[in-house]
Amino acid sequence: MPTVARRALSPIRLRVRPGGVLPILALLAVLLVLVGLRQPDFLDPPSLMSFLGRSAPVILLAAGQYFVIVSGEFDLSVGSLVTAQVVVAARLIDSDPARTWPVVLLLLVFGALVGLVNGLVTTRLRVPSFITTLGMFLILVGAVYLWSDGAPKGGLSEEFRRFGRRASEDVPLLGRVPYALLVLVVVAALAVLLMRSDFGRTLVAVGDNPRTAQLSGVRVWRTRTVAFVLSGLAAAVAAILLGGYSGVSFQAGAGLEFGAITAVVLGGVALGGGRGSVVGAMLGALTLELLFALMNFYGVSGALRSTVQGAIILLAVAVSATRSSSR
Amino acid sequence: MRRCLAALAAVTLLSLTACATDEPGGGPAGGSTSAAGSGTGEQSKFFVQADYDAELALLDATPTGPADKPWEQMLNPTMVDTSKFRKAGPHKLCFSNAALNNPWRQVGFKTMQAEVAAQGSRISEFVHVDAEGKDQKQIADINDLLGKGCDALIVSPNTTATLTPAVEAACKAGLPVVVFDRGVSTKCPVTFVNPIGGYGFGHVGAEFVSQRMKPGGKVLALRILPGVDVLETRWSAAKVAFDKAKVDVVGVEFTDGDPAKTKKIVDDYLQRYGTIDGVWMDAGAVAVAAVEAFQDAGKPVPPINGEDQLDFLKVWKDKGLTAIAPTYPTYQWRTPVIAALRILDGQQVANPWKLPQPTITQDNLDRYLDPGMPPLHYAMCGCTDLPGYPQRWK
Amino acid sequence: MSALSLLPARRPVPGVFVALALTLAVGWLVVLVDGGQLFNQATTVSLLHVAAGLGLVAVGQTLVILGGSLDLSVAYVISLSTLVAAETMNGSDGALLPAVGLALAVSAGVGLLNGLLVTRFRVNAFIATLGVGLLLKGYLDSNYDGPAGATSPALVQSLGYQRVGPVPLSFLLLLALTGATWFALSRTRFGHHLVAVGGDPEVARLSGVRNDRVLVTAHVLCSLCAGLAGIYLASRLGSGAPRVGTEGLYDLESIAAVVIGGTALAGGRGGVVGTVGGVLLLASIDAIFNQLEVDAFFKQVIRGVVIIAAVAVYARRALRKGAW
Amino acid sequence: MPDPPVPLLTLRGIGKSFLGVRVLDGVDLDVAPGEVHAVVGENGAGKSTLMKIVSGGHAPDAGTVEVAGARQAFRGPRDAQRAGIGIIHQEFNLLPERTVAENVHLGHEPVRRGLVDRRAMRERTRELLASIGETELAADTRVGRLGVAQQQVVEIAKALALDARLLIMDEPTAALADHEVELLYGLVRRLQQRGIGLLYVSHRLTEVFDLSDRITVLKDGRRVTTVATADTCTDDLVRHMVGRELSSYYPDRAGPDEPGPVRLTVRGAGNRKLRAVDLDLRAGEVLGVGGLQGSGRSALARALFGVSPFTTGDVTLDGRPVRLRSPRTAMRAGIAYVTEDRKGEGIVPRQSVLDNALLAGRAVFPARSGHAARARRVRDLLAAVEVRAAGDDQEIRFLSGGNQQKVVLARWLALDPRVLLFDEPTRGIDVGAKSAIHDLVRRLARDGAAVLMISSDLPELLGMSDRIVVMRDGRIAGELPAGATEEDVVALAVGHTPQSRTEIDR
Repeated sequence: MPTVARRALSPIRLRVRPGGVLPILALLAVLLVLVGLRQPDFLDPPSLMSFLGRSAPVILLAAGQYFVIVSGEFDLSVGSLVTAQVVVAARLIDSDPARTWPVVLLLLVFGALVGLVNGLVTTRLRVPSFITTLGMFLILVGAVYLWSDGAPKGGLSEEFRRFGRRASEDVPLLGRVPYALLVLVVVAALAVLLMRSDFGRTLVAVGDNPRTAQLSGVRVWRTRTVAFVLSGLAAAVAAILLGGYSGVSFQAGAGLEFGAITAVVLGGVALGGGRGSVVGAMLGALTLELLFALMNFYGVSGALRSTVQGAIILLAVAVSATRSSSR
Repeated sequence: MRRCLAALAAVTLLSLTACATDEPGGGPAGGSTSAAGSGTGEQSKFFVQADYDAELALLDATPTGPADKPWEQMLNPTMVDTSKFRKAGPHKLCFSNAALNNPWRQVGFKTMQAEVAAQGSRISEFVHVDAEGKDQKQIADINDLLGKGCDALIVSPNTTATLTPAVEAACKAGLPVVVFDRGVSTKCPVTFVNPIGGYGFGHVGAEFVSQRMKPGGKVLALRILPGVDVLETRWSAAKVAFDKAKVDVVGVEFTDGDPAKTKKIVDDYLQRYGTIDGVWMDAGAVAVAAVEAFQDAGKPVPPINGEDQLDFLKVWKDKGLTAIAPTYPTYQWRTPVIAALRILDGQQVANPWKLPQPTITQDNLDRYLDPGMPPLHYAMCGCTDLPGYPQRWK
Repeated sequence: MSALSLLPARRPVPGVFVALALTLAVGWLVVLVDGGQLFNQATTVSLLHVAAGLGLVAVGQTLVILGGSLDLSVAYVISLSTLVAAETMNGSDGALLPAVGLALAVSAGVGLLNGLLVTRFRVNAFIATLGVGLLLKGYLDSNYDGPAGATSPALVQSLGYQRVGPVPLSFLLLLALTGATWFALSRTRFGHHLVAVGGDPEVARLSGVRNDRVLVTAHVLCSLCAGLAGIYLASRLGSGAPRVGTEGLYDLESIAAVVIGGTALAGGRGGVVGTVGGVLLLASIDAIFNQLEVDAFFKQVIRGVVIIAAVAVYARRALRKGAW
Repeated sequence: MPDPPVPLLTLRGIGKSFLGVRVLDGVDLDVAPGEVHAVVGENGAGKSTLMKIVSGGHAPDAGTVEVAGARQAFRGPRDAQRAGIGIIHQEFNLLPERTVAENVHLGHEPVRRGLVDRRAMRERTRELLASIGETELAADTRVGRLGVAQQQVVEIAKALALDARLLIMDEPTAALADHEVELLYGLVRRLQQRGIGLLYVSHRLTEVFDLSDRITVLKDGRRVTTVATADTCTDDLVRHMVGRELSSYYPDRAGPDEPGPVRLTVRGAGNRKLRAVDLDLRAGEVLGVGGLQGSGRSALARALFGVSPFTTGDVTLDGRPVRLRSPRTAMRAGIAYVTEDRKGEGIVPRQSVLDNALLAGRAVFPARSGHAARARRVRDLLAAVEVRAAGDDQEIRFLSGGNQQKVVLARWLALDPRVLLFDEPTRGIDVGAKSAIHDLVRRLARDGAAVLMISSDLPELLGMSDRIVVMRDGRIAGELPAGATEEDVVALAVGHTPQSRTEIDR
């Protein structure tokens, strides 16, 4: 009798099944080829490294968003959170290098706190997360403008900006490796480990069927709240890198929430939860970033970009959705 | 998908057939588009040759009025009679503001508030309503203000064409209306206060950038958003300058005012073209990010224009950039209050009230660079003599 | 009570009206203390105009949300509709009807695309309508560098500025649309089927409801409402405006109004009457804060809190009802 | 009027595959007007798929469907409804937020001058309900407020509202208590008299024999046989279904010295649905819990597992007082709970078999001996309960109900529970898997676990239990020893007054 003792599944079949990373890898490969054709030196280590470095914040946000989405919720507040963090950092640091580390710590706490509030309101007050985080979005934007009188004040220290702007020089083979990329690699590794851990598996189970999870002893509300906290933390790290990369501005995080959600979905993660991998989500973000670079290289008219972006997202998601609808 | 394309095609067809003319009455459209560009593509329909010529002429004109108070100066003024609005004070001034959503408007509004405070004895009440960047709300706001017994109405329209009906309604209500920053497509306000304008701004930057680089060099134009009238006129003037100088505009990109996006764009253009010989921007918000992108890529910063924001001025000075900062001075926020009070006194005012639009150059850079002010402060605020300086602007 | 008992799900008046009454009462008092007057003619007219614009969109949004879907593309549809209408009219009254027809047709086309993506291609509504929104954004950005066209004077005078006492014509239009939608929800098969699809798509399907057709219809109607809002805005603004929809945040605000009005975001519960309550509540907050000249950013914070709190209250109520 | 020679429904050579797996293969079947045709078979035999094909939910890959001699190609449930085919689903297909009338008429609302005629809807609903003997139910009530049995009535009215000529009943009694089943019997007879043909799918062979005229047995997607009910018996039928004798249906009960000390005591416990519950559960015994749907049986299990905890009274476990506030505390105390709603609360459908089996352990108990060791242990358990799957990384939703249940069992066994609460452990599970689960339950008791088992299936309850408590109206109505009869249980459950219709919402 065939029992589960048999573990004879080919790895290929594993990956093509819905939620796998193969489709996004294919899309990424196509874009890479297109970039390579137009701009061969883009694929040289130095420029590739700097591309990865500058994409790091968005990829981190996608990873954070993944935790929330796979557990069956949404986080629309991350963009405004990034903006708030950057503005807060500038005002608190006020160009004083000595305050860099305390402020970094404070930002992480602040990010976690916002995530905690999102999570608790969603799980304990049973407000759909779409609404909770939409409300949080409005609150954060309003509050940060209010607090800074409509114009960011102070400034970021060079030490703070180092994380997002500078690189570790003279690395063998690769040359310059941006600190942002190092941070990304570390966080990505942590995210992958987390998703393989008991917590990660439980998180996906919660997104798949919260009732079952609850009756199996999972504290669903806690798990989901932790997902929101992780998203807030990811937003904090992203804000630190982004603030470093580009400096203070109210535009720092604008629209990033939709970007992150799009990236996650592009990476094969199901909205509504229960399916998809964090690697897919991060690859989705990388693909989007590559798409933007590609449009720069091909000189797609600035105004037409959103059309191209919209078309590609719709096409990719529609193709994968119709393919996986195996009913 | 096909249906969508069909729908889009229908709309395109429609817009091609329908947008040939525009409404009459002094609006920006209706002028010739003779300056159809060559290197930078077709000229925007915002471009009006006559206005362009007039603005460029104003750049060299000598203003009348006190030299140390540019916000009270006028360029080539045509005075209008206002005696019918004469009224005993103190007055209730009402202000319908398009938005407060960027540092320029913030600095401007603080300057205006300070001006109101400075004129405290003559103003009994100052009502301010923020339309949050929404045309629809501003129309409702203006209507709302009409019911509040204002003595004069100041409007900073969110969009030129769309606010026209509301402003007309306000004029009909019989109170003096002062419009500033963006105009409206009607002559009914008592005066329209603004600096020389977008053509002047765009021209000064583009001319500088194209003169300081080698002929035929590559220029990257960085714009904030499409479809904002003030910014469109800046770009259309820059286009004329670039085409005249025969430089190669390799890209016109929209940054959404997002420094991160700006850096990525500059980065990719550097990679694509190897070098960029000049950068032109329609607003200074992301100038520093553009400069950083060159620095981070290890390339020299080419001739560039920014605006009078202090962070840019500081980088300019510290790094010794080849730069220029045309301005759209925030001191113009003082003028409407002054104008309104003069109107209520029955004094003549200029209409349009054209303010000078100084340019910050290498020569006068130090005069404007005040390290004590916040990085996003606008140097050209004309606010140093106002009550509460500098604390109010910090 | 007889009229109320006809409400689709036989629910009591949504709590939003209680909140609205309270807000207005408190607001009136505070404004009075501040030395102002909340209910003067000009303010009321302004309030109702703001409500009309948002309301027209929100009524359509209610339909898709009731059906368990969502439309994030409405802001762009509004902008597109203002442009189509204003450019076709081109300042003449003669082209009024064709222009309105064309604007609505284009909007309906977008709705159809949304609907087909959601049903045929099984794209999550969030992503589908976000993507369609991006398509439209690109079209608008690359073809328009500012307001274009001119609305027919007749339309400006009627829909744009005409009013009956303190009530603008546009608000009456909203009331009429609300009534029609309410009627459609409670008295047509489409309405019954829509609520069923939102409540449980599988149940609806097995009961013989053609889910896809119902959802596509809802999306088309939603876009039509957005198109109508666009025509109204064109009549207010006197021309087409490529950014009016996004600047007005009509996408997120319409969703907020719908959920404040007691419609469940997941679909299947709620109604259009509550949505109008939600719209009026948001508009009243606007009006009160305008009178008090409170910072717009503070208002935004309040708005965020109100949205969350309102939905939390509904969630609590649903929980207390128990059983399901 | 004499029956026409043409059958109401004729299926010829129906075939259907999902993802390359053949689910149905060349199935023939016909139903005459006024006939009750039962379809039986193990889970995964293809009954549900066949019913979905007849009712338009799926399109067949091969074969033809004829209704009253006319060939049909249904594109959806709507087409099937038009052809006069109605279906009563196993799971309720009702919208809790809508009224009874709206639910009954969903998909075919009466229309007058283009508008839904609400009055006609209400009246017709009232008539329909009256025709099946239900007069108390108001047409305007929200379905979400109704109890389970009343919802079943609505479900039946909904099917009848279509003037169906052929009615499919897929496990119609699954959620019904016994006296309600009687009502259903009467209803079926009445429908028969009206000349309506019925396709009756059920696991309960008693019902099949009571009601049907003919029986078709499906096995592995093929038709094994079709026999007249009068010409067959239970043993034959079971042999056809599983290919073995009925004999060892239930494992032996506990011997006299097997039940050990009292493990769990409940004293004067209650909550919103339970009152003054006193209960002792011994190690090594299987305690059966009987009663009508809504009598508090499930509420008892859910209170013991901390899902809806007791608000009054005391519970002790192995002599120590415990407070079972949440599933976690219950699990920590050594209690496990197999829910009756496997799809809704038993599995995480899109996760792998292994992840499903590891779920509870991961959630509550850190892996002390390492993750690898725990996974190995769970794999062994999966093999021990004989889960049939393509691999332990297959998504569980592709498994049959019985195999899903075995995975759920493995999940709990991995925790070495001292007390096991089973709520309808074999509902909707094929005969083969059923007896495997029965064996397992007994083995667990023999190994020293205390087992509490809720079942609506009286033979199962009587066959498995060492003792039986019967619940009524949230209280324990009485206790019966092993060897009690079905009549004893029913008498306690209904409190000697037949047709007591008190319902407590689940």
